[in-house]
Amino acid sequence: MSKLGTIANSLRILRHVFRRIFKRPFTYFYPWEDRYYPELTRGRHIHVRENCTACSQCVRACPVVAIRIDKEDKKYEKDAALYFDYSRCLFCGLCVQACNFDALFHTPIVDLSADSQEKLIYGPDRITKIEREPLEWRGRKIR
Amino acid sequence: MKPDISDEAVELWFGPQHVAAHGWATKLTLVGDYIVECDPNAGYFHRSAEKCLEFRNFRQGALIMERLCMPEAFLAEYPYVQAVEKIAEIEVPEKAKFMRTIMMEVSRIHSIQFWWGQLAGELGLFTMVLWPWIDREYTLDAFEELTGSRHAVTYSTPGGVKYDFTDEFLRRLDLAIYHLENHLGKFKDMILKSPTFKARAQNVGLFSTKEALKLGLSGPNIRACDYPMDLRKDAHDPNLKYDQVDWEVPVLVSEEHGSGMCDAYDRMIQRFNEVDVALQIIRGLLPQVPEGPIIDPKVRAKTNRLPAGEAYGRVEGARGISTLWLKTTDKAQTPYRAKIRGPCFNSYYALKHLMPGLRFADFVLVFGSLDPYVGWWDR
Amino acid sequence: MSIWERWLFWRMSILTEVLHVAAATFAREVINKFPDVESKPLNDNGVELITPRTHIRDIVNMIDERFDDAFPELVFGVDLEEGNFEVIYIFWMRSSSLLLQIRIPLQENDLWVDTVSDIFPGFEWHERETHEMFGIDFKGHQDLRLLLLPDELEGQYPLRKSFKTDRSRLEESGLTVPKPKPSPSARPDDKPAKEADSE
Amino acid sequence: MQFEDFINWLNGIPGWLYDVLVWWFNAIWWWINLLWDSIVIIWASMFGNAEVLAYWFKAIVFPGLVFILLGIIFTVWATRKTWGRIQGRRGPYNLGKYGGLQLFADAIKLIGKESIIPKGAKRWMYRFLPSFLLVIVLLPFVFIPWDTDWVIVDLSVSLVLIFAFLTAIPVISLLAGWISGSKYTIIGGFRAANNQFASEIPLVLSTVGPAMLAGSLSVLSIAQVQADSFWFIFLLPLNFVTFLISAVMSVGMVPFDAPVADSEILFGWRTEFSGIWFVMTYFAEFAEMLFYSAMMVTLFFGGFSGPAFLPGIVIFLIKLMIVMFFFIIVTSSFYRLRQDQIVSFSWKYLLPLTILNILIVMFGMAYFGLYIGG
Repeated sequence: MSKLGTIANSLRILRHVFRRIFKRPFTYFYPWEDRYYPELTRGRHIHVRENCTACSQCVRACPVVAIRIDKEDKKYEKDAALYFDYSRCLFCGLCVQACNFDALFHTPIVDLSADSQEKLIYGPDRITKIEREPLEWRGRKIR
Repeated sequence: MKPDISDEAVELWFGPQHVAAHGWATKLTLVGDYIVECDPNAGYFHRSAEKCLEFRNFRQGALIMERLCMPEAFLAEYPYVQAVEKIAEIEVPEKAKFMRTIMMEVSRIHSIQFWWGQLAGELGLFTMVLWPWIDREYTLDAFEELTGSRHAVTYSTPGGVKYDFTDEFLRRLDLAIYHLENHLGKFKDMILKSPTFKARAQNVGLFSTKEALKLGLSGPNIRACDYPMDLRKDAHDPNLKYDQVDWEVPVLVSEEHGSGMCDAYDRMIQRFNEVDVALQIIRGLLPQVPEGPIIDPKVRAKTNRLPAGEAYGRVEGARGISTLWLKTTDKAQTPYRAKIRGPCFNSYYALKHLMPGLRFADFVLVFGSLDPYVGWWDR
Repeated sequence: MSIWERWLFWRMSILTEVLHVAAATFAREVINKFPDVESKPLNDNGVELITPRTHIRDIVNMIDERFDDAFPELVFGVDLEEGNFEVIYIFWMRSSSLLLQIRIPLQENDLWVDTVSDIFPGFEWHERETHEMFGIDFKGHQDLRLLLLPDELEGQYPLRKSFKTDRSRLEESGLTVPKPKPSPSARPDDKPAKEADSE
Repeated sequence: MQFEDFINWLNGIPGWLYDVLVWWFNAIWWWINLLWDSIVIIWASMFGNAEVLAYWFKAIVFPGLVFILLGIIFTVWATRKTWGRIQGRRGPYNLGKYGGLQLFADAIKLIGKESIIPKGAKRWMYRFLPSFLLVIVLLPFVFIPWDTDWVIVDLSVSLVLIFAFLTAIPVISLLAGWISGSKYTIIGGFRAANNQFASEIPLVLSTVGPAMLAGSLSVLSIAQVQADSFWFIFLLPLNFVTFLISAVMSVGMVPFDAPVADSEILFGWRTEFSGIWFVMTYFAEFAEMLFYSAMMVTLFFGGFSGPAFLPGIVIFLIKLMIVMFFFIIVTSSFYRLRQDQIVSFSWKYLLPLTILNILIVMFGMAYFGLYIGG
């Protein structure tokens, strides 16, 4: 490769790198700023107990058997309590598609970290409502 | 170590915990800086995908296939879907065929974007790791807009496609293609014209078409040796729409070695040709997407229990030919035997014949240029 | 059609003929050489050859000479329960777009086949994996060490149907235990689907 | 009538403001002098004379140890921030206003961490080498002429002494790699030694040009010569380029990164150091980078000579930042070369160029009377 060509290429590479410095960085400050989640995002589930008819199609559809159904614990006349084990769940969306009675939805909440496996099992009390306890870090409110 | 190798040879494990070894281990026998013998070992990521497939019904199997190679998720899950459709003779609606082909080409572009970053990381230039991965974020946003998940897309199922094209998705897809295209020139400068990459990558990892065929290398690695082996053209699949666009199989005649040999540098140029062809296909197919249903309504009934039969699903992945051989017994909910062929299974084995004679520092580059992904050989 | 065009068309057909070997012609060639091989056509230009294990090396050599672009895709085993196994080789010839599948039935007591990894090095790891997963011995293979399995699974051949996995949560997953036998004829006591479901 | 008074009053304000500022500045300055004199008096009462205090103050506090360590920490912070911006991300931002305290946090965390000695390592040499490396790298800073009177030591042969220290670094790297006991570090160590063959000769030879022009081997006098005449960069641009490339090569930054190639041999000869030893070797690399930038500033950009209204040391620091900024850009735009390519590149291209430089300077001085030095 001709020597001059190499030098010209090297200078062009240096120009690319130099011009990149003054552009806005791509990253954002995560806990305080967050990115846009489309409404189809497969995050945490919401179990609408009014429509649920305890047909356990979602339990059968789940490839990793992450949903456990408890048919005795009834709040309405025909529904059942679901226990979502988020340490096993793949967020693949097969259960939401298997449910014919619109009793199961995804929400764009994807940050589900917990310090023990038991806390990751969302029982009927947590799976049916979307509120979460407020979180504060470095003196600034995140949630 | 073979006994005839001189006694000053050093046995070095490019081991599983190594920074650049993404979970595989290779025993290199070095004499000075030269590799004398290379013995690749696999099995550190083995999750027995084939045994798991025997316990998943026909709607869940695509999930396992897709997790073998996340960067090309749309391409990796398709052999399973194709095999099930062949056995159950399910009719796929027209719109789903177009959407599948388009998303498979976008997934091919995403896989190449990911691979640029990976190879640059192995060659020490961290700038070129993050630049392609910034453009890749736009592609991932398009995936999330369409399917709801960035990597685990579970998009095509036997009988059609799960999510429909919304105009918000089309807007994000154009944004992703726009970002890729106006950075392609910059990436060509940074990679192909970089004097150090040229010094490092030329005449390294050389093999001919005959050798590649015997070793089972496929995909961009063999097309770089000017051998147009591409399943999209050779074995036309009725459920995909590659014939609606007139495009040529991207092959490359390397300027040093003539047509029939390729080295690491040519494989990099070949990836740029692949991106151009993929963009050409996407642009050709996007306006032709017809209206209509995206999934056969009675698909749940048809895929609940399948008749006995054998089928062979094949797709031209971003890394080579990935296939699935499926055998089902009469009225069983789960496959009887499923065999997965990963393209990187052979490219990792090929190191045994490609590496001897090269230097220790070239090992990372040669294997990186074959675009390895652990899921394919460890399954 | 002038004489010249007809001649050109005839010439081109021979050329493609040499290049494009139809599946049936190659199958007939193999059967002429080895009468006890039977062949079944697969879908578009594919053929399946069912041979005893003695001819495998000769057939693979024939493939190697006949097609200069034979692509070794797969070698794997299938456990058909009650002691009979199968080893299946799959080749892909791009020039004549021919998908060749060679099937070798084997019995439990003498599970061995000649290796083809010296003709097609691409098969070396496929054969190694089939050996460790099914116990099919490939005679003449360079190193039949374990490829994917950890050491403690050395002789247990996990992909066989006899290798039991954890089935504790199987009934929750709604899958019936995969036990219907692969016998080609429909089973006499064909249980209706509903009842098979509830086990 | 009131209008003129109003205008006069307005005109008086800037003068009044200036006086207030001067008054405040004098008050502060008065306090500093008071403090300084009291120290001198105490010192004189204890040790007799006051110049030793001035020397100790220079050696320890201002252009000496504390200043250099803060300079290294600033270098590491600037490098990480600039690398971040080049790669489209933000760089450290959590601690301090723009991530400033991140380096102190890292240092404290690493010092607090358990430092593991690998089984195969030679124990006492393993503990001694990193600190010895940091000492060797920090010693040449005494000769850097920050300002006309802020020089710690000025010897007539300081340029030669600097390179006496710097050639020891690859030897220590080889030793550190050898005794760390693992195969990867041995390969890293030998690559570091191999790297020295490549970078040492062009580095030393390309400083011969400015020394001949200035007519002396003392770094301070080179800087002073450039102060009254023009900077050597305009006379010897090629010399500057070879010095920059061989400096990058001897520091072992990315294009010539083989000794610490993280994707081939983990972290080269520095793999096994953890805790306090990692801090020392990490600082040694950035100290070396800071030192070579300072050398470039003194040899080619005229050290502390510049616009009059600024004190000498501020000019020096501004030029230092610019050269370091350029150093970072060069190191983050090329792929890593193999070790044999580094050696062949330097012997085939760098070495002839440096010898060409020396010839140019010789002919320049002999025929065109290009004789500036004292």
